[in-house]
Amino acid sequence: METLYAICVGAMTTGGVFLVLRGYTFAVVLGLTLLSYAVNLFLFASGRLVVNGAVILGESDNYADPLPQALVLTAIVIGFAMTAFALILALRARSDLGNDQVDGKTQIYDELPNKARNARQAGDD
Amino acid sequence: MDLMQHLIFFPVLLPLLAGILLLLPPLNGHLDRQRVAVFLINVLLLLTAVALLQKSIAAGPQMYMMGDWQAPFGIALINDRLASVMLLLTALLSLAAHTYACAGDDGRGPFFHPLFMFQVMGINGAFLTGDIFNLFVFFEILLIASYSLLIHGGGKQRTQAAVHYVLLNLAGSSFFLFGLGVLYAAFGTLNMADMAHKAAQLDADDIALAKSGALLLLVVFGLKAALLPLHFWLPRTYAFTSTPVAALFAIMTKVGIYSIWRVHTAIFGDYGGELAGLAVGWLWPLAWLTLVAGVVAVLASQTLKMLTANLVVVSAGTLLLTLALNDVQATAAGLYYLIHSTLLSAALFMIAGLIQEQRGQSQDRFVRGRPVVQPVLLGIFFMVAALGLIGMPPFSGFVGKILILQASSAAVDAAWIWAPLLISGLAAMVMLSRAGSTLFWRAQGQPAQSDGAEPLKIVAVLLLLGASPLMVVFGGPLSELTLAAAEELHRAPVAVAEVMP
Amino acid sequence: MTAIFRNETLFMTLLWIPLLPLLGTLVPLLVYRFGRRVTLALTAMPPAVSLVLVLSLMPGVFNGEVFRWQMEWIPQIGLSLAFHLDGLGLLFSLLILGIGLLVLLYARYYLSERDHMGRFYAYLILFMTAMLGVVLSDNLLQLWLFWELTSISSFLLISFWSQKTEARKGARMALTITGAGGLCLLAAFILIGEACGTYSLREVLASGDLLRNSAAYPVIIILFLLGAFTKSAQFPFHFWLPHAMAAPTPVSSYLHSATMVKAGVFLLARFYPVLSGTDLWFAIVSVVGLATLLLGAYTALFKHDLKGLLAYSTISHLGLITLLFGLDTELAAIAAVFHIINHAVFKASLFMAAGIIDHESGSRDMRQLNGLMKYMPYTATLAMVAAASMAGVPLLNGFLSKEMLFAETLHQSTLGSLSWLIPVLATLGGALAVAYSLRFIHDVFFNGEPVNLPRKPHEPPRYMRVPVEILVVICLLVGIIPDITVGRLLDAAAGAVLQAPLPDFSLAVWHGFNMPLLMSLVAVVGGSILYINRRHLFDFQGQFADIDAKHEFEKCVQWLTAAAGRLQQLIDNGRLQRYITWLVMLSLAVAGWPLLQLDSAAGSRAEMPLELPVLIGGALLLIGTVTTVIFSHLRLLALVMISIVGLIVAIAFAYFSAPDLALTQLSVEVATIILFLLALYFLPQKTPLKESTTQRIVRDLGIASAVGAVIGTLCYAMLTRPLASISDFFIANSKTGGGGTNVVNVILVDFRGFDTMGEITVLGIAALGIYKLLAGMRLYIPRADQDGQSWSKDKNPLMLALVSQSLLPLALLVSAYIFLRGHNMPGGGFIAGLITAIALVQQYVAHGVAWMKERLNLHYHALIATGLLLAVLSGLGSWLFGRPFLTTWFDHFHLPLIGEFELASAMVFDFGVYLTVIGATLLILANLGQLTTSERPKAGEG
Amino acid sequence: MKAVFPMPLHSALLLLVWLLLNGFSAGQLVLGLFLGWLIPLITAPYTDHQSRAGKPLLIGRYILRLLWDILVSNIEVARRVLGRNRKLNPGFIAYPLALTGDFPLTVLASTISLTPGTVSVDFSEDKRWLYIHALHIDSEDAIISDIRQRYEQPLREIFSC
Amino acid sequence: MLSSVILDSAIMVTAGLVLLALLMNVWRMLKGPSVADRILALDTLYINSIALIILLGLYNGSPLYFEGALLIAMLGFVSTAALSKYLLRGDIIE
Amino acid sequence: MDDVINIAVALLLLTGGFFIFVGSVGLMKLPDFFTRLHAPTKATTLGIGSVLMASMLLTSLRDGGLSIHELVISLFLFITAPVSAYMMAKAALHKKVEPLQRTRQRELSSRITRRQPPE
Ligand code: NA
Ligand code: NA
Repeated sequence: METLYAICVGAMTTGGVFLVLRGYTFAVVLGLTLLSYAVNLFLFASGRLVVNGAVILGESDNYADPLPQALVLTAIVIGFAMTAFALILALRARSDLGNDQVDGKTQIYDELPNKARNARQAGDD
Repeated sequence: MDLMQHLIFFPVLLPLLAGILLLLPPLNGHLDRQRVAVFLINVLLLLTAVALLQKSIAAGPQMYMMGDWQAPFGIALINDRLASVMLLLTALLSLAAHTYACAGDDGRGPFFHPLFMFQVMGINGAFLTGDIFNLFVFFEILLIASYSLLIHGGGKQRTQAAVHYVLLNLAGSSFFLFGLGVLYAAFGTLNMADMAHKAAQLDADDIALAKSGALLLLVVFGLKAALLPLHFWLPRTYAFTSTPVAALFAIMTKVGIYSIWRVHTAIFGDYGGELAGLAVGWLWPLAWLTLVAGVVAVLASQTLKMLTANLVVVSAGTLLLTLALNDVQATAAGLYYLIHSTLLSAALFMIAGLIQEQRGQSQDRFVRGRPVVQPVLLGIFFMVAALGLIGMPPFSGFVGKILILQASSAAVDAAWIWAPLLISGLAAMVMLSRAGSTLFWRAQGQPAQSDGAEPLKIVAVLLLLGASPLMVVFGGPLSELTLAAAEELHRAPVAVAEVMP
Repeated sequence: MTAIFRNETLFMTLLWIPLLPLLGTLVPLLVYRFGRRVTLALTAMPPAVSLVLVLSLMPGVFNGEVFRWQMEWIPQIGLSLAFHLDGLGLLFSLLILGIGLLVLLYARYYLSERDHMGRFYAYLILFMTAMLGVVLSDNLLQLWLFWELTSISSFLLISFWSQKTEARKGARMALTITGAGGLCLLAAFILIGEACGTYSLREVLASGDLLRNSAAYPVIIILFLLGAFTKSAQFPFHFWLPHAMAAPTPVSSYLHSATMVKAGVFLLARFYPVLSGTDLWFAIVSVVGLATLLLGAYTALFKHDLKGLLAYSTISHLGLITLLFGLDTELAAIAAVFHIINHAVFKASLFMAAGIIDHESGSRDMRQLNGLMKYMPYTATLAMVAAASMAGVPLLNGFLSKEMLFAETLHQSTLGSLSWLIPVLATLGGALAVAYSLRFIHDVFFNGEPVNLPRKPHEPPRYMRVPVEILVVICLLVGIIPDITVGRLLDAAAGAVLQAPLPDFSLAVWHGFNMPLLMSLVAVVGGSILYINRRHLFDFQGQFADIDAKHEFEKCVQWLTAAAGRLQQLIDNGRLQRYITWLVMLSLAVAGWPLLQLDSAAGSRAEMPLELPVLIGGALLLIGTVTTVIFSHLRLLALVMISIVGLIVAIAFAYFSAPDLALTQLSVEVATIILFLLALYFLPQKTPLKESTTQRIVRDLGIASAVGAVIGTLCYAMLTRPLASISDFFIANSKTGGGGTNVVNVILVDFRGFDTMGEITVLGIAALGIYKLLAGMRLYIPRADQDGQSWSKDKNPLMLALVSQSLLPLALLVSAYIFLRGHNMPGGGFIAGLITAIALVQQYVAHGVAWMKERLNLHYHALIATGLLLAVLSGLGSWLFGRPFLTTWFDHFHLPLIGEFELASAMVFDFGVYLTVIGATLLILANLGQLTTSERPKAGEG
Repeated sequence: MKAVFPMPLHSALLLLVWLLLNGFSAGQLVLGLFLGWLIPLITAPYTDHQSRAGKPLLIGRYILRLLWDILVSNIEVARRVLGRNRKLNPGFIAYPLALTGDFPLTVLASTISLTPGTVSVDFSEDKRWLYIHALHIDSEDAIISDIRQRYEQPLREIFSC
Repeated sequence: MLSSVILDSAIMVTAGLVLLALLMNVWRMLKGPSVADRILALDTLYINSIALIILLGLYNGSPLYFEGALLIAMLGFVSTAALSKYLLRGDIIE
Repeated sequence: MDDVINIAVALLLLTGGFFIFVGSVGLMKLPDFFTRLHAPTKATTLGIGSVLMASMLLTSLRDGGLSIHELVISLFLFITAPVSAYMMAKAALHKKVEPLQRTRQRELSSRITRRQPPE
């Protein structure tokens, strides 16, 4: 079971890192999300794997390690906050820089169908 | 209720409470009240830091156990000389940066003051905590606050810099957690003192794990500390953010350095058994290259803010070299240099901001432009900051430089440290003299019809610059203090072993 | 000679010598408004007093006393405030203060009304202080400190006319060269200090053998000489000096002839007893000195600019002094000291004369200046006397020291069998000196009529001439009666240089017909011939392109910055992808390296058997991961795919005994999806497929796989090792100490409640930051989807609206349920908060912003603040009982009918968490949703 | 009364759910009553359509019928799903509504969706037609009349409209 | 005794059926062809995983899985609704 | 008694599993989106319903009391599943997802999209 768990964590890390290395903000944030899943599973694994040992006193006689669980919980919350910030920063970048690439420069071409691009603006002038 | 017994917690509590209260009536929405409130908090923080410093000198390290749970189970805040020096530095910087911001920058977007307080809270927490996961939490606090402050005021360049800074740091945070997981898996504890205590007796089977974890943390701290090749975020981030924020950010790279001290110098330092000095082999070449890359970037700079930012990289490289030296003298020298470079680079950011405002279209670019409105005042400011950063007497830079040179003179390859260190000073001199003579003297046209810098901004600059000569005048006691702090840091595992079961 | 050391407070006198001018720096800045005369008088006061103090100590010094004053400063680096006055210091102090005062007087007339006299004087006095500091320092580091101060003050003085390009460039070049030298000197001093174990000059001077025998000696010598040579403009660092002539002439005469450039040779003199005496020293110093002597003299001959000629002549004379220190005899050193005096005197007066000429005629070009004897005969006479001294004409001071040089060159073995070259070349140098001196005299004061001068030349104001007169008189007096005038001073200085009893020597004008005199004769005759036949020489020299060092230097610096710029772009291409790649690669390297040393990843802990459900779960997770990556360019799809991952991760948490995590993961997952959807609306729906090249993708896949492999291995290694952790404590104390049976929750709100407080703070700050990002954001709102299809007209689908509102009470009830049992069962404030927030967001989705605005008009940031405040206050409550922050309190109560129940301060904390989460989530999601409405976040609030 | 108990039915339902979740005890009853009072107080503004249903017997019968129908039609539909696709006769049905009111309409549409074989797709804008997708249509009229009689009619009684 | 064996086997068989169902859902998710299909598959996945979690609870004899199932029931709907609204209106909160 | 309950639970579970399975088979093999849309309702209604019922029975047996909190899950599912289906159907129609060729009154789909009454 541990092998499979490690493989999954490795695979998710791979996917996350690959996406983080892309040139578009959306892909990067997506990658960070994937990576944070991997991170959470990894951090969780530092307490080893226990089945049917939830740390509710009196519910089991083979408790899992509660500490990493608490840490992962904190990490999930912080991860959510960070993802939200990064995503909206990506919007801001698109608003300020005109495209959604991480460097704010068009590398190949900026995709946005002309018909969808239109004049209605949601900003102060 | 004896408040003084909770003194260690004040540097975190005060800004946290302030940040919260600023969001609530009667403070929210009133810039004036917020300014006064934060100013008062900053003064309190300064006093607290002084008191803590006094305490740590008088009584050695003290602990504050959150929730009254004993170590290593609860989260400990630890105040020792090193921590309180950092707190004092932060308080001073924060006071100055905030004063500068109150001249008008604070109103260029919502929530400046609460975010500023949260930023200070995060930094102070990172300095105080004795728990490695709590360190992560405070890193995240200071990071998220810095993301938010970074974009204060808006603008394309700022947004672009923020995208890089934020995404890179988010990736960094992932590796932080990977590292933490491995360390917990190996040590079964999160308390850093406990780790230090256990490092030497770690199971052979767990040593490789501990190494991986510790080195992953080195990467993360290196990212904050601007260790090559992780330093790329720094110049644009600092150069493009608003002036007071850039000034406050001067402490940010130092948080990375500080964390390396706490983790790699203390836990995995001389007493780490098989884990001893595991970071040194990696730090050596990377720190050296950081310094060199910093010098290259300094020479390539085209605006004063960019130059200042690149000088921050140089100072980071210098500090990292002292870390690579990994002995008490070097650490002491590094601490002195850290204080000096933080204050002066913050000051130079502010000065650059003032010059930018007064030079019209040319801003702080090294091109001919209209003369500044207050050439004498800004000129003196610039001169002091520049001399300090170059490492020329009579300002604090030279003491730091000499300390480092002396600390490294015994090293096997002293030349490898001396050469880049001295050359970096020369490069700074070349660029700062060019910068100064261009910005102040290569003028055309009339100065702008403005009134010159707001008094608050001048006060802010004076606060920072004033520290530099003081650091020289009181260089004796100060370097004595840094030496004691360094000894305490390096001895930490032994000290813990005496206390811990 | 035995030195008498005194170290008493009485000798504070010594401290006042540099201190007075230091304080005096402020005087001109304060008083310049009151007119030039007052400024001059008041400015001159402190140095004048200092001079008196020096003179008062002079008898003692002549008696062999060394005055000292010392105070600890920064003992950790070996820096103390230490001054001493010995013969050498006395000599230099007299030069610095004496000539300094004359220059002050001179400058008062030289500067025009437009020049800021206060500033000029301040710089000048600052420089004076620095120079005094250099010569009086008894501590190496303090000496270096003042040494650098001379560079800085000279930078300010050279660039005094900062509007002129050449002034700025000249100043920068001087600063760079001397600054670089200063760094070398610092390095040398620290090496000396480390070798000797002290930075006290006195003690260092007594450790000559220690130094010469230390392994670092060659390095020390080279660094030290680099410092000295750059300052004293020795070849090949001489080029900065002529360009420093952009400074006002008083500066040239003071810094660039009499004092600052002498600091280098001062160093040679000061450290002569400890650093000289080896072949290395003599070889380098003599060759460099000789080369400088010849090069300077030769170049001086061709300069049309008066100050240019004098500058090169200065270089040449500095070379001469250096050469003397490089000759292996004590007498040579004495001659060097003597020439320091002589050169300072005649060169300062020459510069002043040149300044007068410039001032009164408007030109310094010798092709324009002719026949000035007629217009300013008095000045001309003074200048000619000084120039004759420079040429080494008998009865003038310059003659004496040059004669001593010639004498010393004769018994040399420094260059082995080539040593005969030294006297020959020295004589050549002498001849060249005669030639350029002749040119100075003939070309300026005779040689027909002036050509196109801007002004008609005339004599300067009376007092402008006084300094020149005084100096010329000294030239004569020393030249005629050397023993009486400078004999004792020279003895004292030379004694200090040698740190040993002086050999016999006599300062007489006449030593009979001997070899040196012959060499002098040859020089005078040769020089005259050279000058007379200068046409040929000029033609010869004309073939070579004139190298403008300043220009070259500028080009060099510009090349350097440009090269740095290119290199910088190579290092930092501004691309995030590269930054992250580095981060990832470095992490890979550091985490992977220790694994390479591990024989096997597997530890001693047995693996659990794999069960089918887990296998399928794993398969789903992998599929979800892979498809997320594959579909990442079709963004909505990728979002759908990543939801599988989130769901399976949640189930995995549930499976592996972490129900709290499962709940948290689930609720965060949904919030994340909504967040992504809200954001995706404003982003392109697809990433262009050509986003990366194939190579790039392969490379990135390679890197990512390597990282995945390392992380996976680490994970496996962790999982298969036994764990001894502090967690047993938590399990043991959760109920008794924390009052809850859900240990994870007790950790969150109690054992490590501080983390949780940080975590909700992060959430709160993120919400504030996001509000900041959204404020004033302008985005294009797509009127149609990616296929060009316009949006559905049904804004609030009926069933969705109705069912959503019916669900709200239920959702709140569930969140109350989750909240209340959190302490003992899976749940808690965070999850409950998210449920409430999502239920409210669902109302936004179903009904729109306007509808919600009417019903829920909360300031979300105030909600966040309230939540945080509650959490903090619940933690502060324990202060009342004298316990640390966050110490929890709980108790069980019994009420009739209701039964036993528990109250805990942790619940208040958890409620704070609950409110913060609601506030933050809504602030983020609702405000993002409001972007398209009139309720859009506005800048300037908060 | 209205101000204190804005939605009594909701309150009752919430109390019930609370007790379902926590089990019955005196303490939970108190807590459930409290929440049953508090939550409707908070959420009343979010409820546009106050239910006017007041016939518990009818409601009970309706629910039982629904459950029975679910059971029966599930078996029928399972057969079709597992059988050959080709035999399937799916189709859209426009169901003419007699029922009025948003809440009753929602209940009807939900009922139709819950019973296997039919899914409510949308209402016409005038809310006089409910569009349904049926997995298999033998006779459109049969389906319509079935719905009318088994669900719509009882609902009209329950909501008295 | 036998009955509990039967029960355990029934739990296993049911879990197997649910897991197969999950795999089929994922298959539909990959296949599409329309985005609506994939959302539908995700929705089904959510619902089926409720069953899986309940089964886990039965298997382990633990009540601690209940809240997870409850939350999926509540929140799965939210994400399906949001995704659908995204297809309909783009702007899910307006 | 326990045996009876155990067997009943087993039966309920198998029934639930079967219908969940059937729903997902439908999702996989049915020919168009609109027929597939029937899958989750199938899974929710009888499938999950049976499993939940089994759970209630079994936990009641084990804990010796009445444990019917699973009803709340059913309640949620019964409320939300139709809305999900409705939203997805609307979305599909809007995105012009083609119904199967032989769908009866296929032409209605464009009217439904525009929420017009039938002709
Ligand atoms: Na919206
Ligand atoms: Na149906």
